[in-house]
Amino acid sequence: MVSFEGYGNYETAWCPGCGNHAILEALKKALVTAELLPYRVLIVSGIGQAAKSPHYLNVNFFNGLHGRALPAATGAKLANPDLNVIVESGDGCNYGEGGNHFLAAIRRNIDVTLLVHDNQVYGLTKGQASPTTAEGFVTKAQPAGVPSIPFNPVAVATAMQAGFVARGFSGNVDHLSDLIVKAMAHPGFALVDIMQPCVSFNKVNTFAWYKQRCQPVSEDHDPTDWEQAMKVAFTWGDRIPIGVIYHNQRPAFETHFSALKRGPLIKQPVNTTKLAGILESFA
Amino acid sequence: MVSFEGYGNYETAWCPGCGNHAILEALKKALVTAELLPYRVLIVSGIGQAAKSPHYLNVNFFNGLHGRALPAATGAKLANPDLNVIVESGDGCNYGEGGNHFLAAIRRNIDVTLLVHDNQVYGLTKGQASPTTAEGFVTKAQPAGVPSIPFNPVAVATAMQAGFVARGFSGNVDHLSDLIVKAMAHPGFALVDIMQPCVSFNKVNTFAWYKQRCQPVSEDHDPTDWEQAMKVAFTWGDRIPIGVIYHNQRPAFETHFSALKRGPLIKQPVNTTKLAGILESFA
Amino acid sequence: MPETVLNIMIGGEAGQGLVTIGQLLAKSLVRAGYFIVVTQSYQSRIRGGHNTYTIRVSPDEIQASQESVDLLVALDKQTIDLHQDEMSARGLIVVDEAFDRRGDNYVLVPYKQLSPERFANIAGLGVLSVMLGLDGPLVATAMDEFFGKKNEEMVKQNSQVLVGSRAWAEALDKSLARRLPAVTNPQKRLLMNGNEAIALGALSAGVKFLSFYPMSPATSIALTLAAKAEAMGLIVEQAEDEIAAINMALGASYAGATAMVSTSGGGFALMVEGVSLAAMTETPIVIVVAQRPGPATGLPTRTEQGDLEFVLHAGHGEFPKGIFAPGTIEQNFYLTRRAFELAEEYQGPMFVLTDQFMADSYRAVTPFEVADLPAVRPIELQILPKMNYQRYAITESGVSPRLLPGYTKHVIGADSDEHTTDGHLTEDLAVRVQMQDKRYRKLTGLSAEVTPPECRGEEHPDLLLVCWGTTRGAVHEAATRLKTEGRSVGTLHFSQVWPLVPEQFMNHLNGAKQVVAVEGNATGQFARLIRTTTGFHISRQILRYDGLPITPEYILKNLASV
Amino acid sequence: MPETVLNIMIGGEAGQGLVTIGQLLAKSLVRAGYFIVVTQSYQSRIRGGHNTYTIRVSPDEIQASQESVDLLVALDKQTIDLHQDEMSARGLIVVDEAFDRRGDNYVLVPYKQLSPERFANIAGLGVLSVMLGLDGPLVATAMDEFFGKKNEEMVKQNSQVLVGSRAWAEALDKSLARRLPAVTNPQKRLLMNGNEAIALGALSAGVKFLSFYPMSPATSIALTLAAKAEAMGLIVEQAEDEIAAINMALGASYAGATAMVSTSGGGFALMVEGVSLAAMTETPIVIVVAQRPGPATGLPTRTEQGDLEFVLHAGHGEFPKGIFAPGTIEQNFYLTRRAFELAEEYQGPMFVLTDQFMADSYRAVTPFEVADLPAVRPIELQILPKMNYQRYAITESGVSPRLLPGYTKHVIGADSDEHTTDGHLTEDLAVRVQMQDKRYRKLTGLSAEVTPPECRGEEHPDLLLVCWGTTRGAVHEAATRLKTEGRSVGTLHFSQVWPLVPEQFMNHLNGAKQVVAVEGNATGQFARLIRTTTGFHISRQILRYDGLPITPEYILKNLASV
Ligand SMILES: Cc1ncc(C[n+]2csc(CCOP(=O)(O)OP(=O)(O)O)c2C)c(N)n1
Ligand SMILES: Cc1ncc(C[n+]2csc(CCOP(=O)(O)OP(=O)(O)O)c2C)c(N)n1
Ligand code: SF4
Ligand code: SF4
Ligand SMILES: [Mg+2]
Ligand SMILES: [Mg+2]
Repeated sequence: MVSFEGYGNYETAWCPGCGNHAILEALKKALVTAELLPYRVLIVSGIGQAAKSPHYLNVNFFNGLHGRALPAATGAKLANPDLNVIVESGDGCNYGEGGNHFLAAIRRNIDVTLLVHDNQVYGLTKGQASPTTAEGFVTKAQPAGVPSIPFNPVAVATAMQAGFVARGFSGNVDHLSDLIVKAMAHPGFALVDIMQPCVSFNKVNTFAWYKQRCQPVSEDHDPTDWEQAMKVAFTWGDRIPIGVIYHNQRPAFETHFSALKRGPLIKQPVNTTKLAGILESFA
Repeated sequence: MVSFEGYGNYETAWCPGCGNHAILEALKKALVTAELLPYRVLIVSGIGQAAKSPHYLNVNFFNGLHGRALPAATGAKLANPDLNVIVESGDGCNYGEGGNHFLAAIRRNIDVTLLVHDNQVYGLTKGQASPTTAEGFVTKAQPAGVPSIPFNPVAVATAMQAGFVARGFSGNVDHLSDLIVKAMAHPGFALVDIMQPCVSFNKVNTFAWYKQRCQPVSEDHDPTDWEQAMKVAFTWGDRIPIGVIYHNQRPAFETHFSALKRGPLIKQPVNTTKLAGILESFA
Repeated sequence: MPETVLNIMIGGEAGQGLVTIGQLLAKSLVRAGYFIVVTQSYQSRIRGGHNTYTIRVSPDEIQASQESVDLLVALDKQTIDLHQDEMSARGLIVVDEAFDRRGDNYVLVPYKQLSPERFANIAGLGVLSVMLGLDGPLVATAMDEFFGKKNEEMVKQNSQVLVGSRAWAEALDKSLARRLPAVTNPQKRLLMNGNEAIALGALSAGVKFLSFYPMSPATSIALTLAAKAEAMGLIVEQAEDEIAAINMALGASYAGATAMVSTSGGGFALMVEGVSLAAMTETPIVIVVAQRPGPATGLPTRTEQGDLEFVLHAGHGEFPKGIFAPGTIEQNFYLTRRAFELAEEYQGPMFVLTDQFMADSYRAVTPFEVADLPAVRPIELQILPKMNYQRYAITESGVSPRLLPGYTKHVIGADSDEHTTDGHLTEDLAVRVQMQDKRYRKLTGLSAEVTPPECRGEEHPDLLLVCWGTTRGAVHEAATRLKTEGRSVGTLHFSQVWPLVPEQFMNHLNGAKQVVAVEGNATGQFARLIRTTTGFHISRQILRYDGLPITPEYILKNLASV
Repeated sequence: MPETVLNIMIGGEAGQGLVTIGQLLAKSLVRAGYFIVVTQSYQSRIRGGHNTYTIRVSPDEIQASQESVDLLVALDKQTIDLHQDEMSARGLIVVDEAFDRRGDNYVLVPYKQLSPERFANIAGLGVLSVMLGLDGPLVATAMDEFFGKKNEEMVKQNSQVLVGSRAWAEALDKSLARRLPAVTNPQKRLLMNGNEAIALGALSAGVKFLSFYPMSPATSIALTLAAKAEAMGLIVEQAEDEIAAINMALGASYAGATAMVSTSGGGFALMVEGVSLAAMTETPIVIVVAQRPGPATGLPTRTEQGDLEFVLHAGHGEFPKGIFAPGTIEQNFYLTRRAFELAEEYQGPMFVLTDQFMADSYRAVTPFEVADLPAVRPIELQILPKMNYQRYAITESGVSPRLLPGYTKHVIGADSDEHTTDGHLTEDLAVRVQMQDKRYRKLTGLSAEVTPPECRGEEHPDLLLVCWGTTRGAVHEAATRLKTEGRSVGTLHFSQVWPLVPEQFMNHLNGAKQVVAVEGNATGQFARLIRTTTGFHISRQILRYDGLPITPEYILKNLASV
């Protein structure tokens, strides 16, 4: 039986008021809604505040290296496609250090749900700019303001025709939880970029700032219509659309491997007859 | 005096018939047209067949690591903005190993011209798939066909509002040369993705294949119109548009640094008075 | 030295402002002429948890931290529970009266009465400053400077709290005072931690380019430089990852900017390929690695000396490098300068190896005379090189004439492949051998310029303590204490750990009855390096790898068992 | 052994088909019962340049390559110019008559007459096969198998050329024959190079996941496995970069797939952080590093043993690992298996260190009896673990009970931070020490299971040659030749280079009058490692770092000078 409590109740190391708390709650709700048993769920994370999340859930977890959650998750999913694999990490982790893996995961369309706690800042290392930090944002590392333009992950993922692209907001737990359920149900790569206030280091993109801007995509938005989705994906300003922005039906990466037709890799013994045949071919 | 001969005439290690020869010629022509003296040009490259290019030109060159040409070029340009910095490397180098730097260079808008010899394959390592290789393409490393969808660099760069985005074709030297001249003239990041046949390892995207598809963008295409540019950028199929696809006027990255207002960094002595003042602030 | 040394620990949750108390107190103490050694202990989180800021203070020079606590300022109850066992005989615990803890050694502060909650740390500072006998104006000035940049209202409120809490503390029983002997003629000293000293050393050497990716405990080097970038005309760039950071720095260095990167073990792991590139292209670069306990993410905010062998052997292929391991704030400054000098002279990677303890350890240092310190020899741009200029000319020293691209008619090639003297890639295997030999000949020069280890104490002691890097202070103090007990002791501290020149220290090793290595790691890496280089086997080792710095007490306690 | 050994070099430009001649000849020779050692030398380009494929052949077992050439098949003039000085006394040079070179030792082949240009290599093969006394059908079969997959027309044309060229060669003067003594009862052997043997060893161990990024000379491991992926039910994935490769493999291993990565020095540099992660999360992984000369891109297609220390110390923080360095094709197979066994048993990173020479060196090997070789102990999925399951339980062996996620009700945590026994991150510094100690205890087990070095020759020789990895064959043969000359010689070859267990070899080192290390690098890395571990200093070293493999001749020539 899957219950909210079954996912545990842990003390966190996050600041009071941090958006991470709500994201954790939304994820728990989503897991319960999806009726996933804890031991069938694997959460892979990197390093950062967001990346601590799996420590606060009673699930399998692989809390790996900063920026490298996606490849680890890809390997785990390929080894055992029966696992429900979620990647949870920060904007710095996924779009900064891990930018190349973000591109590759989209191209692969591996059936992994990527939850990015996007606070537009490096939280754990105390407030340097992340790839999603706004131009001109001042930090101790960027005293003259960030000189680069921000990365719009939703736009890039949609442009690259990622399997499933959504944006959520930590201030809207039910909506977010619903997005996560949908993302997990999607058979392929699913991105949920989650707007999250960092009360300690981001004094610009605050809860109120997001609250005012984050508005659900219009009811008649058709996420299977790529051109329309592109418009929504590129909307960023006074209005920041949240919801499912785009999805398609590309086959998931794992479906391409004949080895997986027979189930998880561990369950497949070495066929010594075939191996002997292979060796014979060297004679 | 700048002349074609002044850029040297070297024996190359490329296969006869390879598109690289024509790209080299186009680049030489462009350098001559732009009237750049060899010692004012720096070509930074990675590792691969394309990345050997600067060895065949009488210019300054930094032939660094596979995938890491862009950061090295960024550093060099910041150290000495007077240098005309070109990055020349392959599709694997720039979009595979170097994918994260590609994203960062676009965001920075560093005034570097990126010439990607895009043969849709790893040439030097003998024919494995690159990020731009078509889905289903069979290689020794991908005997069941490439399972990922290809990366469209021109589309991603345009979507991310890169400073200058163009696509060229090695089979159209004059057109390509003209694109390179424009890219070099652009004060900010400029991408020229160059379609290039690899006669040894890409038997699908051959010279004829490209020749048939690569057609100049329509005369009335306005590269300053982003929405229009997006349409062109995403065109890939029976027709592959070549030409300048998009550009904008964002200030170049180096303009953000006050240190550079006084010229190349090497020319600026240490101001010991100021340093003494800084030390004093620790008292 | 019980009477003249005091160890003050401020403990509480992250976010309670304990670092502010610590910093202001440290500033005041240094201005009053005391020596201090700060040890910061914190967790990998922004709020909550348990952190401490410990200031060891004395009118005499000290260079080590101390485990027993003389004054514990507990901002939360947890701090009491965690540290009461560490109290010295005459130790006092300063707490909020609301905590409902009491005892002979407790000082109960009515925080509620003295300050609004958000200024509680200032009240703590006020009480402490009185107990230590610090002048009011001294503390007030430090505070005003600190908050001065922020809003005025706050400055005013702070000052009221300070005055009020000091007044309250003046009325305390005299037995609760912990006045240090006053320093009659206070020298002007700077309050500086290890990372700041590295940054300033780099500035004095003329650093023009730093690229980095944030990583504890190295980040503050970059932040210090970023804050001075505009004034000093340098570029500090946060890269998309550590790989970009080192390749950017190498590109900048190639094009003429004196360049450095700073990182910690995990980030350095990503720079390893770049180190090899620096060696092959013979591009000067200074790489600062601030160690923390591994493997992997490990204990991201703690200290360790666990990456010596990793750094020494980092990079594929074979090539010379140099590694400094400063043991004092001054060494952080001067050896960083030295690293720049050698990087430029030998055109390759030079390392500064530090760790979290030193990175965060504030101390009092005599001001550096920067006017007398020349920037690292810049390349003469105007020099007209020979017509037949060869960037990688084969030379006896292994060092080839370096020109910068763009300033002469010569084009300058740098290649990661094996190359000919003009930098072009080659498959000529005879050239390969010449080039490899040429690059290795730099090791001879580097060895001739090695900063020798510092030897103290008797020439033929019964006991020789061997250490490197940041453990210097603890080892020296342990030795001093042993000498006081009449033991025959010597110390040997290496502030440059590679190359090693046996002639500089073999007589010391051979001359001692017993040699003990003291290191902040689990396997005795430096002792192993000594054995590799000299054959001398230091089998007795005092090692620490729980994330905390080595202290004199730790050494003395463990000496018994080795 | 001049009469029974022949060294055949085929040289020409890349793209001229010399590898095809080499491969077909090698196949035919092995089927005829000969032993061979192939040395491939090529440049970092696809067409042009100068490449050689050299087959040393003998009816007796041989394991080394040879520098002097007995039969040079020059497909271009350059090959003659570059190698004529290497010809042995009775050496023959087989060339196109059109080259206009002649001499007593030339065999002039009328290629134009024997074949259309694109089949010239087959004509060469035909001539060669006759000179060597190989049966026509043997060669024809090898050729048909090779081209069989391609088009029929080509097969037909090839066979005409073969028949024609053989007929032409039969008519040659008998003095131009270089027939080897026939093998009367040819044993069935496999023709296999080092990388193929690694791939097959991995398959026999039950490898289920390989992620890689192409890099010479490692790529063929991945390509061999990719070709068998469908049949053997494994996943081979080309990653976006080497960082992804190792993290993917670790994710796969965590989730139950026996996993490996393969790369070369520069790519491995990018995996270093992942190695540390494997150690911290205690995730089994086999890492194959195929060495080539560095630093940086270096000589990408040549050989070197320059990355031993780099690999040994790779990864921040301290943790145990094991490193194999196979010296024969059989060792490549069996030690790769062993690496998988130990990786699973000790739950961490295990290395196989090879190099370009071995990677590309085809040899004749007795077939492995794979039916008798169990796959690496898989984790029992059905076992019901204790209620209170702790993934990282502190144990005496340091090895904790490993379960896989998804198969029991237990959730399995793996953390790159220091963690408690259930895998959750901790800031408890006492736990840190327990965990670090636990992880290090695995070294005891690993040490007990070390594959001992192979000692040959006298127990107390005048001369002991110490070597590791791929130089084994050359050292053994050099020793054999010295013995023939009446010298007292022994050899000590390490196929596992870490951990080192001094008890296994100290008596050999101490028992020899003179010890000489033979290594393919510039600084004697293994000799240094011996010193670090044992104190024994091997000051006499024969080193090679020009990109070519060490040969018996090289050793003998250099022995004179050490
Ligand atoms: C290789 C490496 N580089 C740097 C770090 C240091 N580091 C830890 S967390 C972090 C940034 C985290 O930012 P983000 O991913 O946005 O997460 P947040 O803390 O904001 O949730 C960095 C740079 C690291 N652990 N590893
Ligand atoms: C870190 C690293 N990984 C792998 C390699 C091996 N490598 C050299 S070139 C190359 C691929 C080149 O492909 P591309 O960039 O498309 O260039 P092309 O040869 O096709 O012009 C690879 C993988 C390397 N040199 N360094
Ligand atoms: S620092 Fe920011 S992201 Fe981290 S826990 Fe605090 S509020 Fe949240
Ligand atoms: S392999 Fe391909 S890319 Fe490389 S030189 Fe040959 S044709 Fe050009
Ligand atoms: Mg963040
Ligand atoms: Mg390519």
